[in-house]
Amino acid sequence: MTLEAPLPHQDDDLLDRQLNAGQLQAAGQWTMVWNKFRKHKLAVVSLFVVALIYFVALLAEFLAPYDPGKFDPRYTYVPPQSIGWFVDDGAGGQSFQPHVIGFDIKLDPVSFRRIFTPDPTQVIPIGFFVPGQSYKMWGLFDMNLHFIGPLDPSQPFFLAGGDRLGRDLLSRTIHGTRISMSIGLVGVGLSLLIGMILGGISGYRGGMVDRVIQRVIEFIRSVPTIPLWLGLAAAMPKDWPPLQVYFAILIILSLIGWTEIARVVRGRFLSLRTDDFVIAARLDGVSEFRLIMRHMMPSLYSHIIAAITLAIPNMILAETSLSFLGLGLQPPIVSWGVLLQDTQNLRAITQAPWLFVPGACVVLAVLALNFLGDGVRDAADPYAK
Amino acid sequence: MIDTATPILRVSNLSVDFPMHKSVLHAVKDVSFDLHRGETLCVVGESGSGKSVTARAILQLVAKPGEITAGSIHLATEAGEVDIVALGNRGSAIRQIRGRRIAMIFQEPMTSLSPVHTIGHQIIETILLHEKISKEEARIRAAALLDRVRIPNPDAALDRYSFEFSGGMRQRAMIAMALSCNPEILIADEPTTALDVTTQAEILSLIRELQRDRGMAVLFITHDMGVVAQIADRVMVMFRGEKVEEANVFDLFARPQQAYTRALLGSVLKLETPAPRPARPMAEKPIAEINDLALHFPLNPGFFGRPTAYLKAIDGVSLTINQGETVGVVGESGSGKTTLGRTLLRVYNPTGGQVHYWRGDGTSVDIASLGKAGMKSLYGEVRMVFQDPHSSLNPRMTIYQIISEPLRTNTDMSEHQMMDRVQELLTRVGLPADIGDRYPHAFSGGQRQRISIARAIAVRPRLIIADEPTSALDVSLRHQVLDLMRDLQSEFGLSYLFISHDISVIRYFCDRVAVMKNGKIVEIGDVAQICERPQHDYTRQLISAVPRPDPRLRADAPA
Amino acid sequence: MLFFILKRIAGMIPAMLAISVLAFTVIQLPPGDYVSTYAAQIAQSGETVDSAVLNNLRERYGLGENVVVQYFKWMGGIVRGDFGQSFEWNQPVTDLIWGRMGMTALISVLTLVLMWAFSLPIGIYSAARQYSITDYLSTAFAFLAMATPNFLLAIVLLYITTMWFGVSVGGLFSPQFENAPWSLAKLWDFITHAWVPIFVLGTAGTASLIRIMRANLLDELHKPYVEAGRAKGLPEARLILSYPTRVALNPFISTVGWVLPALISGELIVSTVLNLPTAGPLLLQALKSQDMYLAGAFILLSGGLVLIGTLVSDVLLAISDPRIRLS
Amino acid sequence: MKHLRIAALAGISILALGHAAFAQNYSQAPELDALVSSGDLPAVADRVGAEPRVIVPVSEVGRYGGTFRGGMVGGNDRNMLFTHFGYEPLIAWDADWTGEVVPNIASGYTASADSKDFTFTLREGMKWSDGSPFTADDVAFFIQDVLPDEKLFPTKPGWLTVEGELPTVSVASPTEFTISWTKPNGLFVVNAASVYGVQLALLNKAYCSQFMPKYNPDAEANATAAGAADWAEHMVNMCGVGIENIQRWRNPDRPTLEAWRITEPYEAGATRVTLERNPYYWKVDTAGNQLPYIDDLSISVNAESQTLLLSVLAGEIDYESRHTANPVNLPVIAEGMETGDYYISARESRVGNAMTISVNLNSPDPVKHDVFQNKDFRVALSHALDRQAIIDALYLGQGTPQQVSPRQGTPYYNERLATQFIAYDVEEANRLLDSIGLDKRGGNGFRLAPDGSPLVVNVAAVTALGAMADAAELFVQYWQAVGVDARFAAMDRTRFYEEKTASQHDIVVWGATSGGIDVFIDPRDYFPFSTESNFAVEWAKFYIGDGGQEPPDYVKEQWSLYDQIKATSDADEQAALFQKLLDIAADQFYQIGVSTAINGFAVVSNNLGNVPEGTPVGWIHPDPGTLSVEQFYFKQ
Repeated sequence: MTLEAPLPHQDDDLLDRQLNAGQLQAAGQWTMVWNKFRKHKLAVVSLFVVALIYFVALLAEFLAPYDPGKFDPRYTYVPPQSIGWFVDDGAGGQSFQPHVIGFDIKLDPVSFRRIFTPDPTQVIPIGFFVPGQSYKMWGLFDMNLHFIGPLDPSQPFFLAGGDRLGRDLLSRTIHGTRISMSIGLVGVGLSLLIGMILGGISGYRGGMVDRVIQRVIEFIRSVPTIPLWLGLAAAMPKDWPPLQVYFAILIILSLIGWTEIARVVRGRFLSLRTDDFVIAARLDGVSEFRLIMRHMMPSLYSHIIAAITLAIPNMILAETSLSFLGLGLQPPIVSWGVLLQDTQNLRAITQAPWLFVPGACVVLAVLALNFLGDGVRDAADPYAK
Repeated sequence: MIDTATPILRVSNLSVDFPMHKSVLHAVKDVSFDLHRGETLCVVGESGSGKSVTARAILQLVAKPGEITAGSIHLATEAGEVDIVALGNRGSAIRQIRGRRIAMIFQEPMTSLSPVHTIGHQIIETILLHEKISKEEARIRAAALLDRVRIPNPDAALDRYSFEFSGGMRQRAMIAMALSCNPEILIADEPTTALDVTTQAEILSLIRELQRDRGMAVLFITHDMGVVAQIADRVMVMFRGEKVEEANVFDLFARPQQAYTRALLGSVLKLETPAPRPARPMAEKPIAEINDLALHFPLNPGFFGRPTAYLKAIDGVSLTINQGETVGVVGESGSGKTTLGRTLLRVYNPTGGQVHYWRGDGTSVDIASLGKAGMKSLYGEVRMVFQDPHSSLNPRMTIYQIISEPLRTNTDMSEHQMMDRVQELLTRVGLPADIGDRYPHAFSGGQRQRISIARAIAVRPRLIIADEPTSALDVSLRHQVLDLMRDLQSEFGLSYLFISHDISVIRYFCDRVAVMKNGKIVEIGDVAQICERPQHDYTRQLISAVPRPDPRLRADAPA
Repeated sequence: MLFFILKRIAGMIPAMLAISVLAFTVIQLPPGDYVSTYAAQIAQSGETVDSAVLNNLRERYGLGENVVVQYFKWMGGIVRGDFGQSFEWNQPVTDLIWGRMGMTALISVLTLVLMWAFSLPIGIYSAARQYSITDYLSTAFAFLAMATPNFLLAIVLLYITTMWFGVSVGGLFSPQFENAPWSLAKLWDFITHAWVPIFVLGTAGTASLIRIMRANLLDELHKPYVEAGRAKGLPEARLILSYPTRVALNPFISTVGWVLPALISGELIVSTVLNLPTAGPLLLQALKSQDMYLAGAFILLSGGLVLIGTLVSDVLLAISDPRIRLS
Repeated sequence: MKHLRIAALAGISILALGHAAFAQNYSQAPELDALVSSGDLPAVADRVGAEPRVIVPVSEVGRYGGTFRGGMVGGNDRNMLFTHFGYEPLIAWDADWTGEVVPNIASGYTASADSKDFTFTLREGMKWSDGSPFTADDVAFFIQDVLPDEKLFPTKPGWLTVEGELPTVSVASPTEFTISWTKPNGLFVVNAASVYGVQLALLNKAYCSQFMPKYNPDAEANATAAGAADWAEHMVNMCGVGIENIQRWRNPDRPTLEAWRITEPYEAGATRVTLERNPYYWKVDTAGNQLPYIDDLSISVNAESQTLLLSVLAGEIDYESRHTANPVNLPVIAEGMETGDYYISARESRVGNAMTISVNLNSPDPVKHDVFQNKDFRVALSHALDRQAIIDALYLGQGTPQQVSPRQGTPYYNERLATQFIAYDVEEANRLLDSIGLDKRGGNGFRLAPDGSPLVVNVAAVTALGAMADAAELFVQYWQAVGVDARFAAMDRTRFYEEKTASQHDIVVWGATSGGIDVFIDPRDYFPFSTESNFAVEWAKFYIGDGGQEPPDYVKEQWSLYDQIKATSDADEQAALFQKLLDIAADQFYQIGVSTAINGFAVVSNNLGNVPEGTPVGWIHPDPGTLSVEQFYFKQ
């Protein structure tokens, strides 16, 4: 019996194949995550939706036709207009001219309500990148260019309808996007800070510290959140300026939000701590700091991103609920929750359903973030089998 | 008595495909074989050979998205032959076969039984499923079955849960369940792989015994040629989904026809004879001396008061490792051997004893009581190779980053120097030098273990603690890795503490061996002496339980 | 088992104390107190109050004392079953809290039960038939339900049921049954009213429970014991229901711990919108008017309710999972 | 507009006795017939007494029966019950609030020439709801025993005190008593006819005295047994004691003079409050039918006004004007008239303006103090507002631009006060602001204070009162347009009150109060009168003797004018004095107004009869309490 026969083994075969394939083996963590994430089609779509929403939040002043506070007493509860693209050019043909149709306004003497009848003869030409109300972009540059607006600024232009003071709901929703989405982001940022530190300590140190932190987390999670939020929100000094209230709300939301992130971080740390590759790194003589930052954290990033993505919608919903109860943000700050206070009125349901537009935005944003988070979570560990 | 002329099961041209992302994996390709009553057919092959899929296909248990794409599986019944492939994987026709005519036992006794149902519930359910008898009768039968598989106190055992049993007991219960409806065929899919070697021996003899009693046909799936040699009547060798060779067990071991079979047998047999060793110096110079080392974990730690009991993972171990020597530690699961290895590097802090270590410069330190800084200076000299090459390499770091990490912390090499060094190391462990920018997932288990070894030898260590470095590898790879380690030993004058459950690997690789049980060393001595003339009962039991890859040693071997 | 329960109850005591401290802190935090709120209120109707009178009131309500002293007085009362006085309603808190809390508990528990009743089969089906139409539909429903703010759903449903189906507005009973003793007719009336809040409260939770059940079960479905069961010849439906589902149920049961607080929180908003005779509207009002003992009692009791819920789920878990019971 | 007269001319009883009706002509609700025939209830003639008040039905004699459905909102909405069913003063205002005082519990009264003594005559044989006789002793019990008690009445009602002095009472006979002060109380009758007057005949001596240690030695022990802290708390719980106490609607055993008595009490946690007919009610219609027509009242308790609105739309409410009848809801309510089977009944608001904008003249910030005290600053703010646009936006064009002033058509209307500075004139506003040292602008384009520091003006409004907060948001934009760095601060009510009571505010937007008969009762909008005079709370505190700051002479002159008004009962003289007072207010231009008051409305079921149209509404002349709710009836 000879042992000389070369052993055709799968291993060498695999290596050959891979050396020729060239790409896969050089794929780093993020490439792997992305490749896996890409398979979740809804998550990819959601990623674009979320990006779009944050884009809107970033460029709110420019994208909104008007300042959120601008009112027009003639147009209280005006229904939404739709954009037409062609107008009769008078010679029987059509020419390209984006426009909206103006209204014939009558006052109903019984209900004291304005009746808006679209009047096709009132063609209001609109344009893109038109000059309008001036504003300070990000509080820095004076600008007056708006992405979309009527060519004649005195003409009515309400793509999403008007509210009870004749304010443009589209502009308000766009500005509300900034507040609501940043509440989510900054709030989660704060949660992340607390959650990472406490969760990290809890998971890495273990023992007594872990037990104490775990009890605290369990306790916080067992407290019904809304009464707690209400109490804390009611505790806010009422003379705080809106911006301060905004940050206080953030802190309140984060006070509870961090537990979920801490749980994820701790869980990962606990399992990582005993993972062979971490022990191997320790036995390489790696310093504790480098061990955590270089060897453990990279395995956490994608989980943390998933946790964040899933936490943001909760923050947004929480803000909405608090504002709805009148204990969150207050006018003149415009957030989706503040806007939704208007829907508490039966008039919104019966006569001005467009006031639910911010609600649709909440649903869309939360939906997109949830799908995104789902996708990221599934893709978070590309090495798992 | 038994009709052995006509096969009870005829598998013809069976193919099973798994559609992958962009390609199709042909897990089983055009495989045909017969199974006769009263015989044991061993299907042997390495991981990925398609042996398990073949076994599952017979019961229509191929997991999604796998699919039987061609072939037939004819089962002989009183009413003539039934083609199992045609029955599909749902419906009562196939269910009438599962469990009743063909029963199956699985590799993982730990997870193959439901954790939330009693053993009795699961066995009785099977009986009631296929036979119209009362619950009481079924219970009596189940108790008898447990008794038959030698589970003590069978009636009480019926009411216990699987997690209350040891692995061997669970596998016995599994077998009892499989036998509950007197199946004609028993498919055993690596039933002993997860078990300790002594338990494996018991289970193997149990299966053999039951088969004789009942005249069952057994289809036994395994990767272990030792097991094959011990239990097979006929052997079918599979490789990458295809049948390579089928023969009588004695013929196969004596005259393998195919190159693959020869290579496979060769790599198994190679381990049977100890590797050539470098000559030992006359005067042994210790590199590490373990003295009465202990590691006790407190059980039920309360907030207050002292724990009432301790888990004695290491219970007073003394062992000396000499320079250039390979000391093996062998033991079954739970014996404390892995813990011992890790405690030597202070992954766990010992609760008693000393570990004297003589450094390269001749000074000696006590690892057991060394401070953080002291330990840090040792990490370059004492290295570790882990069992699982999948989990011991950080999937998020490149091969270069992984291998250079110890260089970074233990030397002051420049990045450029490290790059050169890593290439040199890769070449040394038999890998291409240009793979530094790749990630571990691009490599197979054997390759990863080489990378692990490259990392271990990166800083010119003196002592390497190798914790089962070959047990996750296929048999054909084991001696390659061991030979590499051997070469490195002579090249760098390394000492090894080699931990393994596999006595054959120990015998192949080690100079001396310590046998551990329950945290204690029961016997220690020269490898040859321990393997040939074990003194301690336990050692004897351990060694005799190892199935030797030689069917001629069997009682029923033809003269 | 008894020992297990006793141990858990003993473990609840520090948690309950912590909740009491928290509740007290929350009600103490707002600047001002009930008396200043009261002053604002009566001033609005045209009367004026001088500060001496207000100080009298503060003394009478014990508001001027040290916070720690107030806490211990409050706790001391609670231990004797006295939750203090509601300033706004001029009634002992005890008189008005049980009925409302009872309704809250009733609605929450009913919702919880119904949530389970719906999410279990859907989740199981969704997992067993992964990537089927039903699975996609239930996933779509789950995400949509999780994304819709409760109160929006409540408003719209309230309007629809009242204006289109003629169910009397909000509440849990028709006027003729509100103060009537329980009877079959009243029960039916309750059911016709209660489904709206239960539906609103339950949707989001049902959705996430479906997700959880589905994920749990998917984890279990590929465990070897399922294959072993299949190899025994068990029919597929029976196999899934009696094996992996039993195991997947365990993490599901322990969700009570977080479902209940979420329910109670959600109940607060929904009941305000739907005008339910539960704790929500009273608590909201009490918090707004700084009726501290009333608010404190509600917060304390909802915390207690959650603890009890968790205890129940622990016990259920122990019953269902021998691994927990026997270790 | 009807000519207004203050009826209480000095020394002359203007009230005649009610029409005497013949006992045998009285009839009663059918549901009482059985009780009478079984002997559980005396005959109707015995119950209504010898001289019941005869109510002339608004449209026709009604029919008995039915359950009235109403709604309350929020925590402790006790005043819904008060304003609907609790307005039973000794003497009452007529439904049109012409200023005429009509007999109610008392059949007549006389006032002494010096306005120090007021003598009331009660109805013979009148009874409490438990059948016990109502006599002068009941009123005397309140004035002698209850009012002076520090525990029961820690805060004495202002209208019952004259410079801190409480009244005395003398009982001449069971049907006659006199209330007296040592100093004139010229506004007593006006107050006594308002909601406040209900206080005088609220308590049944026989029932309520049992809770006082003075009358019952066991009172304290009984209180303890009932779980109350002391006898006073127990008595408040059982008797209500004060008109606005919630306990007034809790105890079904408490005898009352009202048309309905409580059956399901109004407690925290209650979802519905019910009341049933008072079989001893002392009013009859012109046909001799004992009132009320309606059998029962069933009032739902709502967490939120929108659910009540929904009930209204669904036709589940018979009368609602308190919570949902505001301009915001009007379009919805109008649209739902047919499905809800109700109509919209106009109600007239008699307040001085739709809202008041009060610039804090007592600002503690020295810079703001000087700027705010400058009348030109306030004039500029007034000119900066486009009132018509604001009215269009907030009130759909109802209302005309006006400053805060008594209403046109009343003797107190002051044209200069009402119409000055109402033109929308941005140029003039800028000119004025430039002229008072606010001509320098900061980096953000807003005006700087004279000392060069930024001048930030916070405009506070209560969020719960939607219109005020909306208005404030609009004002801020107009003021920013003339360079004033105005910022909107939404607040909750408690914070709002704390801030303005401490004079910490800059500008607050709040509702105007009195604009008609009631200007004397609460003239807070015209001079620093109470801490509700938001423009000068510190001066007002000085006036009521609660610290504060001493005001300039023109304020003191207003105070002395008001004292003169209180000292006389002559309506013409009072009006003349008040015009003088208003001239000073006009000179000073304390507050900025926007629009004439916006009229309200009530939603009334088509099935509900005898509901008058266009009646005036106010807190002290509550709707529908002053409309004789007892003669409302269901047509089917």
